[in-house]
Amino acid sequence: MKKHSALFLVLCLTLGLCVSCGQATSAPSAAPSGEAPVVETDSAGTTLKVALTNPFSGTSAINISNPYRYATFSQVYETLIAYEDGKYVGILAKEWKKLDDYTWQVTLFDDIKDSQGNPFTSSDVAWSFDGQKTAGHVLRIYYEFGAVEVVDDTTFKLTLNTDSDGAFYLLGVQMLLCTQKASDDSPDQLATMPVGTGPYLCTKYVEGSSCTLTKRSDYWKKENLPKASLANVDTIEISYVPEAVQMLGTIVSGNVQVAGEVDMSISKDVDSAPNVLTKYISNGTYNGLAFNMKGRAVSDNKALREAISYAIDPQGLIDAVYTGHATIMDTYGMATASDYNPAWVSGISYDPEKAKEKLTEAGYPDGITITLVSNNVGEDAQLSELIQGYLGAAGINCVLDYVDPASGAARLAEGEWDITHSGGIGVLDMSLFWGNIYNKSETDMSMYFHNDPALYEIYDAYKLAGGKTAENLQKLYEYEYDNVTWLPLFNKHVFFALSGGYKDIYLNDCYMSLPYLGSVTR
Amino acid sequence: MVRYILKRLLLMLPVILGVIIVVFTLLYISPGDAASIILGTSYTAESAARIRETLGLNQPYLVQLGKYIFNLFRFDFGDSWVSGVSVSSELITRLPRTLLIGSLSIVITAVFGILLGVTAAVNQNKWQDSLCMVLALLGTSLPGFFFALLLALVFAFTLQWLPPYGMGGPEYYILPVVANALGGVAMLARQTRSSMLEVIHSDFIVMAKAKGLRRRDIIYRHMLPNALIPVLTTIGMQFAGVLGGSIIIETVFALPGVGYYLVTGCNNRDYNVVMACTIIISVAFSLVMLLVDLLMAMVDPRIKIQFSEVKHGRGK
Amino acid sequence: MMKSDGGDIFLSVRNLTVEYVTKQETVQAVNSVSFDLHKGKTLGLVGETGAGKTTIAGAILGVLPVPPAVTRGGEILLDGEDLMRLDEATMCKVRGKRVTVIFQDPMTALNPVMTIGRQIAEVIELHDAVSRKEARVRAERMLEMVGIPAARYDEYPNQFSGGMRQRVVIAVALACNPELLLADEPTTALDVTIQAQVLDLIRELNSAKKTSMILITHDMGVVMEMCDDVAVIYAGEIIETGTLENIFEHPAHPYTIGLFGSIPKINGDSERLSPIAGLPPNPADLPKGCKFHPRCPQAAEACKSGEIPVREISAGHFCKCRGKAGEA
Amino acid sequence: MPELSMGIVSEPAWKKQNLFVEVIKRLSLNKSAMAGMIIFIFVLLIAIFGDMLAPQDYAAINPSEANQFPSSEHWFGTDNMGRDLLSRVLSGCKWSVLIGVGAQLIACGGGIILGCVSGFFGGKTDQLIMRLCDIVQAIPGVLLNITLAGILGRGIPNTILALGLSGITGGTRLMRSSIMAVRKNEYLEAASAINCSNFRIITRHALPNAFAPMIVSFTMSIGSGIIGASALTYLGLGVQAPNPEWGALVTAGRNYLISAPYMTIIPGLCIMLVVLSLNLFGDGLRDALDPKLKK
Repeated sequence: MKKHSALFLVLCLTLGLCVSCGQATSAPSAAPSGEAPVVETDSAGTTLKVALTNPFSGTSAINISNPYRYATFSQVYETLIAYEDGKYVGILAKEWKKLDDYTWQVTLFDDIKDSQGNPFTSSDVAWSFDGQKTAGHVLRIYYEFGAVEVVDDTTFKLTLNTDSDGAFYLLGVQMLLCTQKASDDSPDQLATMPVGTGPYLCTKYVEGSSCTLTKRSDYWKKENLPKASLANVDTIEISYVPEAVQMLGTIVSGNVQVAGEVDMSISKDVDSAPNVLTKYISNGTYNGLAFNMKGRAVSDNKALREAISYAIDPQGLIDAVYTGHATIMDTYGMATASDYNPAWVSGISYDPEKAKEKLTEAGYPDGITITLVSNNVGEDAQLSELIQGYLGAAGINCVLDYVDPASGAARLAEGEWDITHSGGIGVLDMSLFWGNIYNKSETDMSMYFHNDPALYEIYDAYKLAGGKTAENLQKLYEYEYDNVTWLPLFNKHVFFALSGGYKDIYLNDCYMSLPYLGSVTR
Repeated sequence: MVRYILKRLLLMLPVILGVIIVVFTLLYISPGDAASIILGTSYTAESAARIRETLGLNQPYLVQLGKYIFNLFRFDFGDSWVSGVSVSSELITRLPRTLLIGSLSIVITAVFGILLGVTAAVNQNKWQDSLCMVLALLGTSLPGFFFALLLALVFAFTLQWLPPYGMGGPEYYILPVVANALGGVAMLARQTRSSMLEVIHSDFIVMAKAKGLRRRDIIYRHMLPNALIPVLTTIGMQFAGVLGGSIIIETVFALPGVGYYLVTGCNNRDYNVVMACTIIISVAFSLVMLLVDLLMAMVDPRIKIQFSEVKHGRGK
Repeated sequence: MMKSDGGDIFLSVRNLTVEYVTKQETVQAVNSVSFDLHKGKTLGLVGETGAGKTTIAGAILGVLPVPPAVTRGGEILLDGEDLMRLDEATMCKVRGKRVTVIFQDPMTALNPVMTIGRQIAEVIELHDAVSRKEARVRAERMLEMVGIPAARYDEYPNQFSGGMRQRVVIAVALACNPELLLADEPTTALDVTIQAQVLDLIRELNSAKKTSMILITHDMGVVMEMCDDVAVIYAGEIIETGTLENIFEHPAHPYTIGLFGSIPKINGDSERLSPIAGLPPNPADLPKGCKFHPRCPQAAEACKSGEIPVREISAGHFCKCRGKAGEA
Repeated sequence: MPELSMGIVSEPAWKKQNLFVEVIKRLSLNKSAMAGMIIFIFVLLIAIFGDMLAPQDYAAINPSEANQFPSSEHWFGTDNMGRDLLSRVLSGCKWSVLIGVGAQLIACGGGIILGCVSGFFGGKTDQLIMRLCDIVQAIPGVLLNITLAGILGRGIPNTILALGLSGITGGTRLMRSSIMAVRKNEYLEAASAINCSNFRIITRHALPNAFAPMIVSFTMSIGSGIIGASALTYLGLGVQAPNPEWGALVTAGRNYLISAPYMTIIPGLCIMLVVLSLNLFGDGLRDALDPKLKK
């Protein structure tokens, strides 16, 4: 008996191996026969199965405002306004106007109630804003936020440290709000069970694995709902699938109808899968390379910076790391910024020959060694490998200095590096773009150690109240065009797959293009 | 024997204290801190300093350590600095998952490991032997995620028998357990084969045959118990590895367990998470090692005597 | 070939041949050995170490390690039933029930991780299909019979001395009242005083249960004390067989004579022993003709080749020798 | 007085067969051990001359040729950045062998020393060493690595040290258990009876009889050592890109298991080759060293 059981085991293992190898080489488009199961169409009792890549840790409004975890609960918590088809639409805010350069007055809808029935008033807005600021936040915008002054239950005054409209709109679109009472009632301040004013309430939440949202019958907003407040399906079952190959299998086998933030490495296989609709949408982020402007070979040697810039092929980076799904960024700024001018073109494009010329012009005919500081995981690591390869081809020996996220910022602050990855999110106006690069607001010098008095003369003029003029912006562009302290590379896309008969889903354009899951349509 | 067990349980306290001190020092001297994770790209000196102040990271080493141990006595594991979720509630949900997957996969590892090892040893230098050897080698040379994804591809997506990931009824646990067990089978099979070969040529095996026992009884009643010592130690060590949870299994099958929680905790320098996980692991680990020693004594009387010796000093 | 006076022959072995085949060489351990054993009698198998005695016992019981060992031919008839032709399942029923064995080295013959009681009870349960409790009772009785207090049922082999362990081995061997007991140098590893006790014990138990026995030894003293018939074996062949009296009083084969020459006699006056010259032949390439001729003082040209006939010197006394000793 | 001949024909004094020659002779008889040794020598050659053999520079990227299946031009195909996998495997060989064997040498070396001491002496020393092992084994490998990376800097040395240290506890337990099983045998008491020093008893008598599990553990854990290093690489701690260490190659192929399975399978098979050769040789060595095992 013993011999046969061992044989049986061995047989089924080897069989499994052959089946899967056979299976693996031909893309699993030969998934089970027939079309993926179509979910019945009438709205009563519809269930939407969603797969997302980023597991969760903490469901309080503060935590979710950090990016990458927004998609799941942006139906449970709501924001003041939303950005739809190029214009701002009020969700919690009925109307808003700018009193003077630094203060805005906002009026809320009345009778807003969260899923526990607690009324949502201006004091809750003040409480949420203060909570986000003290907890510290990944988005630089939170340093532009000053204070909230409650006028009455439905109106409040919001003062900012900057006169840029974009700052107000970004805060309005991005910050998730909840009632103070709900937070106080919850044993751990909504850390494991979210309660918000949105169209859905969370009925089941398993940390890092899955959660279920069900449509609220008592949703306060009744008419002319913006897309962000739609609830086209009754229950949404979200499961987190961190592994790319599992995500591919799930999409192709029709287990899920919506797959969000999918890893680009499997895009070719999902494209070729039958009855699966793939969407690649710019996710409102920009990526580039920043130079260390103090005390390094690149700091005061423009030709060297140009040599490095010419040596890198953005299209090569896009093809290798994002399988072609990203667009080259050849201008300073983003189309989503209200005061963006497409004419601000970057003077640099991939030209290996010119790179070598500039290298000799910079005084290093036989090459130089520079240090690239980068995160040690995921895309940043791959991008660094590629950049090292490209620079190597141009005769620039690039040493990779990997840091893990926990010690990244401190490592940059030490200044022992030449180039690093630099990027940003949500550019609703150009002050956010230039602020991120020159960033003089928080400390006397930016993270990239700019200290050119000519630069700060232009930048301070632009920062002054009323300084947000086209000429000041043009001067900033011309300074960067001349000095090449920051090299634009590409704008990333977010990758969505829809199946089971669903055709479209509305995305939060200015914030990582994360999906409003309730807005999915046939 | 009971005195020996009590002595070992008492010895666990210094071990746990040792673990706390060592791990805390490692966290303290490792570069980077939780503030950079919380602030991310908008890291500035002032905001980082403010967060370190609130988290108490600026206090001297001994004060922080003392405070942590003081809280420990009040069974307050504190909250995760990054997610704000209380560590103890998090562990209460994650530990059973890891232990369930871990212990089930150890059972499978033991069964298949010993089965393969015995088949290889009994048919030494025949085709079964080399087949088991190659299978065992496959187990150690290809990483966990390769087998995990293979299983998911075959049984979840192609054959659609089992759910590919996530949590729910018992069927959700089948694939992760098998994937987790495959790695261990290789080492155990080889270890069993090697210690079986040592026993196969002994006289009492010929004696057992002379008694008229069937081949199978001889193997399982006489050969295996004698070959178990190194096998038991290997199983014990593998179980210890399993306690830390397997990051690969937890990511591939989206089953949040202690492994993923601990690694993210370390990466985020989330002191409370790392300390709590390591304490739980070291307690569970000491218990497992005690169990292994007792099992060894039960299986092999020669070792049992040494244990009774241990009670009254070093006997000859 | 060997006919004795037709008494009730219990076991007869006919031209048993066994070889050990390994990559390096092939060893002819046993070359067409034949002998008989009568019911209730004890046959002594005598010869130097490496002559193939243990292989014969192993072949009878069918416990030879198969990869190297190959039984070329011959029959082993137990009550007329040829054990060589039995399939493994039925052979398992024979082993331990009808035929059992006592090994030479008690230190390694017992399973170190199983209590001695269990090792005895195991064979009882296996063959007599009795309940565990009943098997324990019988095992305890066996322990008492071999002189070990039943209270020590649950102790382990390493808690016993060599002599005591051999008693346990005997208890295991005789637990199911076997018809044939193979004793492979049972007392060689023991010191003299214990040896005597063990031999008395075996004789007593055998006579009580009328078990016939093949006693393998190189100690002529033990043969004298225990055996009824004797078969002298040399280089895998039986060269002389007969009753105890035949062999001891008037040995015929030069080798047997030489064997007796090397035993010190208490009453004998010769102060120096006369050993047999040379060493036993290498089993891998045995000499032609009579295997003993290189060391045989009376070796003649004829002995060096050809088939050596077996002559019956007197009733039941056979000798395989071509020389003049054959007639005496 | 006639010369007293005790019947032993005079033979040349039994030539003192030097153990080493004896072991080599036995090893050469064992075909599989020889096969193992030859494969391992082949691997060592690749490790030494890998860079020269590599057809292309292992770090040369050209995205246009990304994810190509093994073809005549690229024997092992190309990875997602268009780098030639064959040259990466060839030049990565030395790092993998270094990590695999290096970490295990530390683990088994330390394991043998501590295991013998605690297994042989028992009592207080045994408890002390075992409790130290409990402490070290409870430390999460990732944290140990982060800190070592912080102190020693990233890359191979700290990976080898981290894997080696965590491996020591395993080796110690294994050695201890087999020493304890052997400890009670008479030959050890006999050895101490003729006044051998404890060190000599352990190394000459206890160790050779308890060595088999260690050889198995050494040869088998090399594969898992390399894979363990690759797990650290996946977390960004172990070997730093673009080092083409086999474990890193296997991990890099993780997402492409369906569209480009060869990216994981080929380096995996190379690791298996190393482990196979050492296993065959290890088994042969153990049989040659172990007099009891009759061929």
